[in-house]
Amino acid sequence: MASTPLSSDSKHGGHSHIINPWVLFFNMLWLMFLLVITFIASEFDFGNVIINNVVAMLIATVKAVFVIWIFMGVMHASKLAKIWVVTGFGVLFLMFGILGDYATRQYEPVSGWETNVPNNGGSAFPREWPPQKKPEQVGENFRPRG
Amino acid sequence: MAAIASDHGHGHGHDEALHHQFEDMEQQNDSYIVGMWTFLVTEVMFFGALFLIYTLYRSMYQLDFYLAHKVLDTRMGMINTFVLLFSSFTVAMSVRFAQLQNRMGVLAMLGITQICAGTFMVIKYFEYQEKFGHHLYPGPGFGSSPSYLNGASPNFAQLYFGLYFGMTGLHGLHVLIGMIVIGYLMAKWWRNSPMVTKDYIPTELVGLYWHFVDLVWIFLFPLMYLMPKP
Amino acid sequence: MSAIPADPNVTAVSATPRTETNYLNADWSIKSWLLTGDHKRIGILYLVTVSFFFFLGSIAAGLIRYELTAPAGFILESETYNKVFSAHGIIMVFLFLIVAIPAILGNFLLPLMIGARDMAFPRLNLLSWYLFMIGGACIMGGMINGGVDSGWTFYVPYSSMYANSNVTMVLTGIFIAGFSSITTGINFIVTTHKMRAPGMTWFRLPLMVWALYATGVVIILGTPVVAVTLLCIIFERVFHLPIFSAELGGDPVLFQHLFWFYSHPAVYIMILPAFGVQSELIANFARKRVFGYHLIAFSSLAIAGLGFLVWGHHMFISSESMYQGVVFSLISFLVAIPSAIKVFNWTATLYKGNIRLQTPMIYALGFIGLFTIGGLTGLFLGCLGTDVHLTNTYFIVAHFHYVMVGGAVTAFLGGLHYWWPKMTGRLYPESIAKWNAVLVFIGFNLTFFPQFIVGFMGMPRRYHYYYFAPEFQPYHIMSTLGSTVLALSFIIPGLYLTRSLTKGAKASANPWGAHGLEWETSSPPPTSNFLQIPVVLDEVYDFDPVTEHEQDKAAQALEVPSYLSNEAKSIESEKEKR
Amino acid sequence: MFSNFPATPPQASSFSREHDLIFYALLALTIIFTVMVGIGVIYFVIKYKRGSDADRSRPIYEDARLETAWSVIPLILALIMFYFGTKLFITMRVPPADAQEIFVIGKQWMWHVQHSNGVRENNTLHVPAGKPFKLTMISQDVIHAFYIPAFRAQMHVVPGRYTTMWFTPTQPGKYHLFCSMYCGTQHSEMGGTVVVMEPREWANWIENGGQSQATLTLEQSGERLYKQLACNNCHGAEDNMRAPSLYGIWGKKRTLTGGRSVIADQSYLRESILRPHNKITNGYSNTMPVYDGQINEEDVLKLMAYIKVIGSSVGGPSSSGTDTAAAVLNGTKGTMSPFAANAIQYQNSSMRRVDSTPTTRSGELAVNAIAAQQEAKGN
Repeated sequence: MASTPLSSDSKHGGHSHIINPWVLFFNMLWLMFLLVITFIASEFDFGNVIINNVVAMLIATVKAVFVIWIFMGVMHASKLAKIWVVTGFGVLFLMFGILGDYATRQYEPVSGWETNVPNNGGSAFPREWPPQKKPEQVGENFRPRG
Repeated sequence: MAAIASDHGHGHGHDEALHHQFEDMEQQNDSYIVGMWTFLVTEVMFFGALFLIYTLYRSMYQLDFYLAHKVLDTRMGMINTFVLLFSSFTVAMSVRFAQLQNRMGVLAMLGITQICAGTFMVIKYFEYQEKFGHHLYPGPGFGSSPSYLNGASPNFAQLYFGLYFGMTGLHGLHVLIGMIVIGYLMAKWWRNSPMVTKDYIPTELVGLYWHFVDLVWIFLFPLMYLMPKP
Repeated sequence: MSAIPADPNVTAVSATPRTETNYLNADWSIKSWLLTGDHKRIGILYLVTVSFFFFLGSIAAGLIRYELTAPAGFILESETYNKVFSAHGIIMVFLFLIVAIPAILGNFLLPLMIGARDMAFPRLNLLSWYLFMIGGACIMGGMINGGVDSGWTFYVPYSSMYANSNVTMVLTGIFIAGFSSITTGINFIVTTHKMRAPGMTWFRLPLMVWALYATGVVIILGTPVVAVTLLCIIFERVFHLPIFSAELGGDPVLFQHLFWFYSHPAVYIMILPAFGVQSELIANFARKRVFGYHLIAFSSLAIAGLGFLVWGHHMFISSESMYQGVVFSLISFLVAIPSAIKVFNWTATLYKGNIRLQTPMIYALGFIGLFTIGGLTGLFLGCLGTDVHLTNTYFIVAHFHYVMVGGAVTAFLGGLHYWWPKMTGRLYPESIAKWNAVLVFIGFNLTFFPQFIVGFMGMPRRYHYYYFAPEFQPYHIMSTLGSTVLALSFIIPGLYLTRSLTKGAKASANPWGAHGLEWETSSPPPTSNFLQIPVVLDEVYDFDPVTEHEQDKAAQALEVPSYLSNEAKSIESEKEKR
Repeated sequence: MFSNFPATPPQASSFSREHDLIFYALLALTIIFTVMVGIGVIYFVIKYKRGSDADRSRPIYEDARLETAWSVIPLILALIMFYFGTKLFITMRVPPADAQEIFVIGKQWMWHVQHSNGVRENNTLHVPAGKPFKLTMISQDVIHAFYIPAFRAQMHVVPGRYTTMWFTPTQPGKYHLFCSMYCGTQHSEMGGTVVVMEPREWANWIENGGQSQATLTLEQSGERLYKQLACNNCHGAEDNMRAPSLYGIWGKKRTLTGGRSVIADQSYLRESILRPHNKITNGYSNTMPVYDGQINEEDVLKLMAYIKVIGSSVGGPSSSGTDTAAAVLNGTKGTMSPFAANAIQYQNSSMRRVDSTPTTRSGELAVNAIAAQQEAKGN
């Protein structure tokens, strides 16, 4: 049994489905194409920094899905493996709920002065911006605080 | 509990690749695949936490991160991505050859993968060297060549480079571990060990791991190298 | 009650004949132990090492309690005190609680309960023990080298910038021990999915297996997060990579988010297996199927799932957004419900049972009481308004000790007694064990109940001195007195269980007359667990209290103690000879 | 319970009552459920103990209605508690607009509090009853937590970001202030007292720069001491039978009994206060008591400062020289720079009462003292 190629013994190998090499090859080409798209998209302005980021991440996600689905063979894997893949990314998504804290902090009805500084993420250290107005800082490691 | 003896004990005891605790190869293969996937899920969570930290800080300090990221060489990142994608393909092919028990095919494909991994690490080395040369490694001497900061706040740029070195470093460590594991696997194939030749699963598991390394890079590359202008 | 807690149908039920070679005496060489792939031997290895760590952690606990009897301390410096409580926390959480029930009882029982020859990955299982040992050695190394004083929570920036350099070593140890848990978790999940005996459907699984499965899921999804979070501190300390550094604009609160994203589910890693043990004990000593089996099974999974959604309730006052606080509080209240269901179901299982008050059952009943208090006081802390006052005080210390010690440790002791005959093939002395179980309950309440009061009064946790608040002292003295009783009640089982290894009566395959695949094989089981893989045909916990009671009655009428089977009789006479 | 064996923290803020109501409601729930489960367990164990003749027929294994009941009833109770707890929490997190702001800095291992008018204190917090206060807090090093059990108020103090808490004290008294977030070696000693004062008392306190009474200059306290020790009974504005007047004495030549003469300088005055019998002014007898061992050096310095003021005036109190003295004593400080005045005040800090805080000493006034020095140097 062990001497015969596993492919001929479907019962033995269980889910050991052998993928057509051309599928793998075209998948690679497709991924490389998407990579070029990623690069082009990063140069292109869709009008909004959020949209730009979302587009970049969407393309990356599509790439990831193709790697998982075809290269990693989830396409032919058992249902259990599929469930685990989904669970893993699902809980990862849950973990990003941590960001909800930072997103909602600015709406807290506390009359603090840190909220007056936009885009500072609640950090008490004010950022000096724009930088071009600043004098040249040579050899200085840290910008003075406050 | 009224249990009766099962009639299928070690039915396949003669199969060299079958471990004693399993009933048959199907159960064993399935177990290994599921086990590997659960392990990969832990890896997803492992890198996921870092991605979370990165997402948060980048959303806080978008402009500084954007300015700091300009130092990175996108060409090198692109080349590395191509290399990793190609190595993913060769690993997938090696799994295919393992299923077909084509020993030379597996060795050739894994060999190419090793070369790709080596190329990746060499490019990474040059990238790191450049950053060190520009005093962009976080710590006391950070930013002593301010022109390389492109006007980003040295504090926030330090956060960016901290994450850059942390995440790409951990990814690089995974590549290194992958190289060692693939090397071990190649040695097994080279010596015609029944552990790999009679059973494609070890090759498949290594392949899954390698794809995961690729997967991490697929996200790292656009996040680190290709930031849209805020 | 006789020293042999036997059952009328012991010999009738044990299908597998007793074999002379078992997993313990198969090979005596040290190498055979250190290179074993046998889940039972790995379980025993864990038992030995974890007991050692529990001993160390308890000494630290004793020091803390002793020191706190005086408002200004009298044996330790503040710095030493901080190192002692950190050592207590780190050892107890990472080297005892997370490992105790899953790695000792879980490793030993999971394949036996589902009718498998071994775990799915025996070598991985052994690796997990070695990782645990390396991790433990690193942690111990850091402590011997001078100790860490950052507490087990390692909050930044204290741990990353202000604590001494031993933190790096201890964190490395925890990181490695984390991978030990991960490998155990992978093994549990794959084993439960793939290694079940024919006929062992999901709803024939003992509740212990359900609990271990849920534990595995939590380990897999949670542990890597804390691993990488702690790794970030190592990065910060060793490689100067600023990740949480507030000076550079990083956020120390983010560390807490990531830390509790694991460490809250980690609480369920500790308590879920305890639920499993508890269900086994209650069912087998009430001689009755667990009430609401499905609900308990699903509530295990519900707890595992919801456990990932409540990490923020550790951070209500740590500058977390108010809105998120409200959401987390709501989910925390919801997660209390599956736990409440379990308590009610265990109580209802007793109804119309045929209850035997043996040692494991006393532990199980104690568990119900302590866990009820521990769980309900959790509501005080999940409730936003009261949490503001009670968090970071002794109230929270008392609360989680009620859950962790009153819950997990009590269940662990109960489970250890229950499966002791299976693990060692020997019986422990029943009467002393029974009284000791009562002692644990009393000592525990004496120790931790006063802490609720002193916590409500506002005594912050991790305080060395309280000379400025002498009103706290009476409660600390009570607590220390209780802890002496508790310490005694932990030493006694150590002694009699060790003694029983050589002096104890030989156990039959099923000394409790219990139900479950692990009792089908001999005690101790052979290396391959079952001579032949069993096929499961009947339902889980298939007891019949009515018939049993009638049999008892009939036996009483004949004035022959029914539980003295021929085998047990022979042991009895042997004892008399001695 | 007993006053020396308390089991509850004092209620001293507007949150305390509501908090305790929720706490006791939860406590009641806890007791009810624990007793219920406890009685259930004990009853079942006794009734269905092995060998008992209880009816065991038709046992139930699953009962959807029962299970729903004990899932839903706790759920409803939990949601009720959630509602009240959340309501209180939101109140605690939303400071009223009229709350007065206090700034708190946590550092290893002390609390540094700054009131909005610049008064600083360390490890204490003085607040009046009946007025809302908002604390804006930040840490200099690690995470701390500002915790006042009597107020049921607690909040982390984080480096790099401001956190806020607020409260309205209600009950005057002294309460514990703790750092409840572990912060290092002396964590347990990072704390102090919260003093809740009557509003008027507090107004006085804050007005006087963090002391119950206005600070006195060295001269003023010397004057007080001069009267306290009854020096003025004999050493009045004019020479009299018992003793010579000290007005205008400073730097003058004094003739002693026996014909010797001395200049009335600091060392003479000091000796005359402590051991008056050594140098008795001509024409007077040795009637002054010996103060050596009776008053300390600090008091001597104060007296000296006062005597210097009155001694520098010419003639009696009505003469022009005393104007300066009166000006100094009344705190108008004449031509002194404000820095110098502060410097005097700084020197004088030992007069402070016990509830004054070290930072006042080392804080603003000290800074001004240094400034005065520098000013003098510059001149």
